[in-house]
Amino acid sequence: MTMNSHRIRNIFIQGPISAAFIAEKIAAHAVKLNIGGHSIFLGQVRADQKENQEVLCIEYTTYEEMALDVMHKIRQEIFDQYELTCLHIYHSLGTVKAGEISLFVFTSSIHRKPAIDACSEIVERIKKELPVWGKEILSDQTHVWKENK
Amino acid sequence: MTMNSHRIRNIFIQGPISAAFIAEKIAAHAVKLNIGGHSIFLGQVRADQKENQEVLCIEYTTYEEMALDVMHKIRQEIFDQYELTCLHIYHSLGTVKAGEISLFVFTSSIHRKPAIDACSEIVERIKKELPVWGKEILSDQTHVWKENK
Amino acid sequence: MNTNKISILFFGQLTELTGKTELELSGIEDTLAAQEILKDLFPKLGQTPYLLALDREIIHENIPLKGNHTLALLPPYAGG
Amino acid sequence: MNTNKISILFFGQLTELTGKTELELSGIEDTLAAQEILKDLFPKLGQTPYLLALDREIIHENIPLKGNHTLALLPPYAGG
Repeated sequence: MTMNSHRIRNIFIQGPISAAFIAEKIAAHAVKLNIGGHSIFLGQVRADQKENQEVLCIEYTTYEEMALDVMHKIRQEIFDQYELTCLHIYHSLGTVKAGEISLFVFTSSIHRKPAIDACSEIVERIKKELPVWGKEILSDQTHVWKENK
Repeated sequence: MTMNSHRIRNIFIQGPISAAFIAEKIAAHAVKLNIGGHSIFLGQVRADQKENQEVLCIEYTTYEEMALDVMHKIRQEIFDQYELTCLHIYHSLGTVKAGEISLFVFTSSIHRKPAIDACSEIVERIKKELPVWGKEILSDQTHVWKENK
Repeated sequence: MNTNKISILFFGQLTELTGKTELELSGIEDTLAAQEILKDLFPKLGQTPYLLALDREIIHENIPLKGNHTLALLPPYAGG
Repeated sequence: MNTNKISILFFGQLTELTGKTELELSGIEDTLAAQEILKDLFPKLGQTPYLLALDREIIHENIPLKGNHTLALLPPYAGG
């Protein structure tokens, strides 16, 4: 159904995901003349208040072998479920400061609906199923561990 | 609820919306430390087959005074309905070639759900309510008028 | 006697069909009367779906026209 | 006699709680036995929610361990 759908892709990027990187990925789709709609989700690190301190950054770690297996399975199921032209997913590892982007999900389809629905479902599945941990470094240099709800 | 929510903004851009422009808008949000999620929709012109010809480009026109009224009303209603931090909408006028981007909807919120839901609803409302017309120029230089379904 | 001025605006395929982007009518009682006159001037308008916007607001019923107004004929939208 | 080797992996807050990222156990009958041993070694594990992944697959019940395996302890996720 799609090129490379059987290859395990690495989704991890060291440090934050830059706007320039996102632009590059968008621009690369200008040659795909059957695409009518792209849907993008970006996760950004918030300077939340925790224990009377402010979150300065998150240090992300993963269980990479398992995470890539999980992501591969999600990709396959999403391609089976939605008529997508393309699907790209990137997640940061290491330090991402408040205001920086740590997750980039990018779906494309001929008509808009599959791209929109798939993008939102992928984000939910990543939050629930991807073995990634986040150590939130606070302004007093203590830390707390983030937990997805 | 948001800065500038009462000012009528011009959403129209002459020609295609570039990846660099999108990147600039994304990067501008790095200072908003309470944002946790951005949702983006991009509409891209397809090289559809019509009357045995291929769509080369779309020439977009609008009834600008009415379109800005309509967009202002949509903005207000979306801000009333969803807990958004930011909302940006851009639509092309004039010629946009197949593979180029003609619509850019960009929503941001503290948690992801309002941004995702609002973005998708705005796209639906733009397609239904915004007085914009598209003349699809075909490879033999004839044309057809696009109609949203 | 009604001496109002009604600016008529055409958009999209209607500009091709009428050969015009605007024209002015006067002495028009209501929006239905305007539509009838336009159909006489441009018979092809009768076969074409369009919405009416009176002073930039979509209307779905006949509205009396006192004073000056703008009446726009809007064929199906194609934004996005 | 069971002479298997089980690599135990810790992630996230569990690395702090145990002071380790990995260790090896041997002669373990099943995943429940592994969990009991780990709780004896690191009593704080008893108060902490985590999922178990056996050879990179989440498991929800006790699985016998024949041969060599990797057992990972996964505290709540924080991706996105």
